[in-house]
Amino acid sequence: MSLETLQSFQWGIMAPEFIILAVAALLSLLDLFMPDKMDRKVFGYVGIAAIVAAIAALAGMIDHPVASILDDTFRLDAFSKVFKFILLGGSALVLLLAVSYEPKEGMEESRGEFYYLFLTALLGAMMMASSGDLITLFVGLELLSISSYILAGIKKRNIKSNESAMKYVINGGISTAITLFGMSYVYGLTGTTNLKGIAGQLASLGNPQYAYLLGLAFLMIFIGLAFKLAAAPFHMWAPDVYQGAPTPVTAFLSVVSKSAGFILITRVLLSIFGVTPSNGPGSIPILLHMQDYISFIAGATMIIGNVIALRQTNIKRLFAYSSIAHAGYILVAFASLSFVMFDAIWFYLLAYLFMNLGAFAVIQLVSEKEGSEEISQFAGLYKRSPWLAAAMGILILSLAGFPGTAGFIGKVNIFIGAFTGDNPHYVLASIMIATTVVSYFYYFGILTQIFFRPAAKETKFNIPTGILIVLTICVAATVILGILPNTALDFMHNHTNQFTDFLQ
Amino acid sequence: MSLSSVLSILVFSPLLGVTVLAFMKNTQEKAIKIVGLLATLPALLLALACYFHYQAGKDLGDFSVKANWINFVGDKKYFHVAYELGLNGLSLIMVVLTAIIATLAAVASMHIKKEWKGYFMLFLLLETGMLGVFTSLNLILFFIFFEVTLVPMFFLIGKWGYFEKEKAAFSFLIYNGLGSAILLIVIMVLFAKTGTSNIHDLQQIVNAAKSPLSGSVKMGLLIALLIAFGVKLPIFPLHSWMLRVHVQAPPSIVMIHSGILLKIGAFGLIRFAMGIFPEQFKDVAGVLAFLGVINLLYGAFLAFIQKDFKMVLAYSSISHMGIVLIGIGALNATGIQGAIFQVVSHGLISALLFFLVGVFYERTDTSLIENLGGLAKGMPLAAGFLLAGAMASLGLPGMSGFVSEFMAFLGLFKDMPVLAAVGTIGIIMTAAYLLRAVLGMTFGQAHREFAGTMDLKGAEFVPVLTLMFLIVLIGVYPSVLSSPLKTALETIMLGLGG
Amino acid sequence: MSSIPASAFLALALILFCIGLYGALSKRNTVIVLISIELMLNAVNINLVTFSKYGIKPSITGQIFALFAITVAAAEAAVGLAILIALYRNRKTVNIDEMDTMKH
Amino acid sequence: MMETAWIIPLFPLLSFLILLLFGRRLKEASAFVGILLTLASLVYSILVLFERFTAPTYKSEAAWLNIGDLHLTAGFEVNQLNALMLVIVSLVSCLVHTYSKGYMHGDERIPVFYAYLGLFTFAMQGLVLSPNLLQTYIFWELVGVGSFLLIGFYFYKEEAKAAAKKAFIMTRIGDVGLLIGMILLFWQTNSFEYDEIFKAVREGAISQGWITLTALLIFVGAVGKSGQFPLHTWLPDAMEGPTPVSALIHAATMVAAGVYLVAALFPLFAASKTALLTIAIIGAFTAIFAASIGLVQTDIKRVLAYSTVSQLGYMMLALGSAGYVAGVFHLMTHAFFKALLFLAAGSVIHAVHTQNIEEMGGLWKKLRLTGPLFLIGTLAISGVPLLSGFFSKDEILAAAWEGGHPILFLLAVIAAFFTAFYMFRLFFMVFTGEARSEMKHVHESPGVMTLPMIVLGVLAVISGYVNTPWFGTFLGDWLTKGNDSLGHSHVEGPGWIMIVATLVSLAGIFLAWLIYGKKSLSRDWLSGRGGALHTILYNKYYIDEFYQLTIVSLTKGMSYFLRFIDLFLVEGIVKGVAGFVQGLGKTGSKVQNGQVQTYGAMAFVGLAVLVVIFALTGGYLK
Repeated sequence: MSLETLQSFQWGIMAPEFIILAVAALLSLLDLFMPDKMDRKVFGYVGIAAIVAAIAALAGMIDHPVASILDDTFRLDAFSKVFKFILLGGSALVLLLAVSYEPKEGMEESRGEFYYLFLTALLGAMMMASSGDLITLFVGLELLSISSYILAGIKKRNIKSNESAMKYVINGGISTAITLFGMSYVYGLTGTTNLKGIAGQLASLGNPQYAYLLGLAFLMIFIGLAFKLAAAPFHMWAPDVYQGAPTPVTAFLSVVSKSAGFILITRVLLSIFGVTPSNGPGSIPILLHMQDYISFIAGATMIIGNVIALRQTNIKRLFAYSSIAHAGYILVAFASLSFVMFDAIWFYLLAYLFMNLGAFAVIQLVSEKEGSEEISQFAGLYKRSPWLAAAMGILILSLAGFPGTAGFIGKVNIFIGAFTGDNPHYVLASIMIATTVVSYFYYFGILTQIFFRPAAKETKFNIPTGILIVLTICVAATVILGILPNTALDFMHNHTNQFTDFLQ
Repeated sequence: MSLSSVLSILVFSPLLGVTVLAFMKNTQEKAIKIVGLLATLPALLLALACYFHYQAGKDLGDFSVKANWINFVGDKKYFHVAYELGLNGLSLIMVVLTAIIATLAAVASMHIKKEWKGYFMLFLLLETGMLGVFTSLNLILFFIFFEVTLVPMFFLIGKWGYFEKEKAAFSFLIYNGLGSAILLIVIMVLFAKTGTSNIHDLQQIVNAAKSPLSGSVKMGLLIALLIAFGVKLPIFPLHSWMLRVHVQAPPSIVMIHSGILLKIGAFGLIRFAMGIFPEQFKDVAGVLAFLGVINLLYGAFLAFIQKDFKMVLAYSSISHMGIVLIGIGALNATGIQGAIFQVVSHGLISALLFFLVGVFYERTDTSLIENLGGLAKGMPLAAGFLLAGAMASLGLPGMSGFVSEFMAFLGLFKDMPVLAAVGTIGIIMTAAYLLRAVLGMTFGQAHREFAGTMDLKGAEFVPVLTLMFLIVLIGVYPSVLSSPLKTALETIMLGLGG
Repeated sequence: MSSIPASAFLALALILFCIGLYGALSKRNTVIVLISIELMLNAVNINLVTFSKYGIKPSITGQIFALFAITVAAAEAAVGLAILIALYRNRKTVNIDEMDTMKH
Repeated sequence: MMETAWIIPLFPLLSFLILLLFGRRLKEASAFVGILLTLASLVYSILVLFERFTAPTYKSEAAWLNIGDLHLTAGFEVNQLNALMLVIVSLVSCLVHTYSKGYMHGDERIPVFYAYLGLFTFAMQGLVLSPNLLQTYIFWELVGVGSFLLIGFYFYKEEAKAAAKKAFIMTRIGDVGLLIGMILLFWQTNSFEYDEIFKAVREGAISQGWITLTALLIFVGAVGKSGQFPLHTWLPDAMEGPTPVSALIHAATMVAAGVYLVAALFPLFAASKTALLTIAIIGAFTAIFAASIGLVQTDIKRVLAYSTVSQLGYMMLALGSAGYVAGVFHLMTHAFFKALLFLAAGSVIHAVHTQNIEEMGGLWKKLRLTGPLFLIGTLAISGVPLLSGFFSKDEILAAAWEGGHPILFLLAVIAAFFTAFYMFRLFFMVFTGEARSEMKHVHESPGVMTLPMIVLGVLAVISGYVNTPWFGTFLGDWLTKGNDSLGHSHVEGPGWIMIVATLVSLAGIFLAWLIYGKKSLSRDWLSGRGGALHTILYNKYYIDEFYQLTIVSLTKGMSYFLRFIDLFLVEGIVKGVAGFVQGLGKTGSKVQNGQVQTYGAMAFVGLAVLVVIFALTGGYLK
């Protein structure tokens, strides 16, 4: 690869990644050389600035035609663009939370890492979003995972934090191995790791025998990646890790990391199996055949998430299960493989980003103030801080999917997908709606605490700026997306052109 | 103010009150109550204006408003949800009813003891939801308003209710949540299959020669709709939630609940179930009528042995909703008009009765029949109105109850005389349980401790007299309802091919 | 010219993977669990290398992929051990079955 | 006049409204409002009656309720029957209004009382004027409410409360029959109009079966209102109301509404032999049945109540045996003398403050006016010649005989004997014999009370002569003019019937005199003979107890059964579902045991399961 070729690449399309990378590297160095007594909070702000810059850069290229560099290992298409917005936006908000995160004990000397590891994780996620090759994809995935392992355990002195990190590593390792094992078969059958190349090869794959092997590969990859979504059967790590990890990290895992997981799944499964004939040329793609497996997983995820959540008393654990359930909802959108699939997934992730981060902002505030993560700590919040209570109320209603909030529109999108097409997923949709009703129990349980129960003490809250900003943005976005969803939908419709360039 | 903006103002005017209240102190009780009351007036005035506009022979179409709102898919042809409000005879009546009862309930809310600010904010939000439900011209908009009524009710019951309020709130939430969930599925299937959620378009597309929905799917959807609205109405055996609500919620809220919210079920049945799936509806009408008779008798018999007057009224609501079902199940103009009349009439009557329950409870701190008794001595006026309300409720001619009951049965007798004859037992039972309860409360020896209880006073006369007046008006001169209904009814019958 | 068929390598890889999985899910000592995970990843590497030689369309990419896999695996192991040490400082144990302060 | 007959009911309605609004201020003065307004309506109705003698039937209607293409109308009609009834109602009502001025004197709820009276009078006149079944039904219910309110006027008395409830519910049972009947009739004839219905009947547009069915159902309504067996038990209890009310509602007007209904729908009934026969049988049976109970009652008002039931039975018998004129005739005369009797009884009670005839006696000298008036009434009801009751009862007996029911005729005759006996038993026990010691200061009632009694007394004597075999049958001719479907104006029965009737009543009187007047026969001559019989009669054949045992407890049982279902079945299912979900959650969180290796294992198991399914299903799920 000569210098000319290197220069011939239009590196510009990687600008956002470069920004994040540069800042991350810079911060790590600074952290080394800066005297310990200096406050590392500034890192957080720098990081946020970097993300904002990245967003600006990305917005600059919003209408950039599909392009790919480094022999198609990095591609910039509508899909990667719109989803990167979610990743970036999410990380920015998480960093805001992180800045105002003041745990009682555990992470005295590790403030620096705390900030720039978010950035590296984000970098990994972004790479996944726009990688066109199994290798880059895998590397991006690992970059995200490993950074999050450390983040989960960042409170070195805190047993729960350590434990959650440990559990995360072990489960993560297993999942990685499984995924890779599946990928290795795909490579074996095609001799290439480039997604487009693979697709091309498989399209002409004659022998049904291979298709059989591909099916196995599909299952392994899918289950392996289910780990990132915290979808059944690879969901069980989530509650423990979410509970043990520092609240901003939990928020990060439940939003950014999850989104990355969906990006990955869509990317890999769609480009590899979306066009591969199940047996012999001309037959319907494998993906359609495997639809039922996906539906099965989705259903199981929704049921497990919502039902077990009923018994939780720890708010972070509760939200872990709720986030499992939401992964299930999004999987429904994926399973239905309809023409609105991308829209549905994207919008739901966006909505989920805001409502969940907002909720975590409140959780972080309350649990830090009370030094406990029990739901009962929310009792009488309505008396202690009406606005905070109202905000939490809106966010939770949105999570429960009530109209007027983003959550409802997201669900509607998913339903449209589920019911269009030749074989409507009545069962899956019914499970989704039924479990949603189940979820009312615990969501409104929280509201009961906030609004009906008397407060233990009357002390008011002083809300840190970071959290205040996050809350305002999240609540505002939740409501706006709920009442005028086209602010977001149109943006997507206008700039994605139905994601037609996804496979080009 | 152009006519097309009337409905939007009508529906959202209560929110103005909400915003005002948001910036008031919870301690200014008087001011809050006044603002809350005033905020219900614009809707009332506009609703009446619409009514007279229509009675003056003008077209209700003037009011309909349509604006592009959501389009879920990039291309501009399908999957739009427009913001579209409009009225027909039926919804006009419901809107007027809602506005009236909401205002009166606001008056009744003067008895609320705590947290006035939050109470009235939710109360007004609830009103907006109800008004929206009746005016929205497309299913998704309808659903949104439908759910909007859910949340405020949850809080109003759960915070301002009586002893088992939280339990009641949750069973309200879960039952209705389930109902609306099923409703949502139906709506979504229709939306996904036809690409539109506009009621009128749906009627066209679904019943077109080559409809995108197979007959069996339509039947499935219809049954789902029946269940969804059956929870709301409620149809036996989906009723246990509303008993709790009736007993636990504050009377002013029960006025709204049994006065209007239950009626959304009937409204939905007529407007959507019957409107969108007329062919299939014909097949299930018989079943509905049968269920109606069951409701009627079941409620009546159970009301006969209740100790708490609220429970009597709760079961009597079930019983009276049975009459609505009977009318709908009769599937002829007479029956359906009877059903609609019953919806309105029961709305007024139950509002009146529950207001009086509130009055009694406020004075005596009990609603148990045997703890009361002889109230006619201490508070003759209230007792008299209670008796009058009971008479209206048991279908005394000259009051609204009779007209609706009569028409419903008249309709049912046409095709299913035997079933109807069985149903008439309900008429006797109604008299039996209502007299038992009301005479038990007001007649007989007066209790010593209620000797000095104060009779109706001041503002309390407003709801009582208004409601009584309307009840008698409809009973004596039913055309006030039937003439606006005319066209709407014809449309329905046209859809049914009858 | 080699006489060993590809299937043999694949079988070996599969066996190795299963052993790794078994170890990861059964051993008490966390260190061994981490090592077992390494085993699983190496099984993948064997697969990749095999395919890059005997695959349907042999290519060098597989070996590159393997290299990446090894590197990443190393990183993962490092992090894993680091966390384990942190944990050991606080808990004075490396037994994985004692890490159950959070459950249900 | 007739064109504006609709004004008549508005007078009492006006009085009702005025008293409702301003009663509290008017106090005692409200009596005058009532009296004057009812007087006005009386005058008006008399004018209408006179006009009707010459003019033809007048009818006018307007749309009331539109349902799709159905148009239900409301209006009024003045035909012979209406006009006559109108006068009867207005007259009695007016007199009772006047009477009450004295009777209710001192009660602070006089305004309420007169308001109720106004409401009732309005409803009754409306009922009489109705040109169609629907309207009839509407006022039919309203009179029921009026009666309910007045029975329960002394609301603080448990008995009044119970009686009111009973009256309302029992009549409602009948009303439902009427409702079903008229609705069925509607779907047969597509109209509630009497004319339309009769037309359909004449042209045979309705099958015989339908006619019979609907006729009987409508008759059920009449049974309820007119206290015919088996729905008679409410009427005696209704005596809990103030006595003037009993005179107005439970003697003269409302209870006669049942008879009126049958008369008004006579062409319908006439078209079905079965219906007529049923009516005749029920009527005859009720007549004797009630009379037999009346023999032994000791409450003055109850005796009169049972006699009312029995007399109504007579009227039904008359109509049932096609004696349209006879029925209406007796309805009129009975209205007068029974009202008279009740008012007189009221005056007695007013004087002695008890209703138990055992505690009365020797009042003849004290109540100089009431005594003779009561005697007139008694003679009239006993059918003593030359008084009104004599002629009407004779008509009925003749009709029964001509109608070809010898047995029913016999029953009627026996009933006549009973009537004469218990009425004079009443008379002798109240007015003759030695005065009770504790009744020193008994005095005659004021003029405002006696005046109405005198008017009624006169009528009780003369009103018979409008329709007699000797001086011509004006009433009959007029009633049946231009309507042959109502049968002959006068049934020319064999002459001996009149003799028999006379002898029977005289025999009854004589027996009563022997026992209670001359005391030559001991008081318990009867009860001594058949002790068991006496107790049975005294307890009204235990009908109430029977109903209590069957219907009431059945209803209760049903209710409790349904409550069981409500509590356990309905709630149970709900709890079951909730429990299932909870249990699912429990097990789920059990699996979440904090062991990271379990988590991994679970994931692996999941994968394995999918792979196995995949393998088993030959590659692809389909």
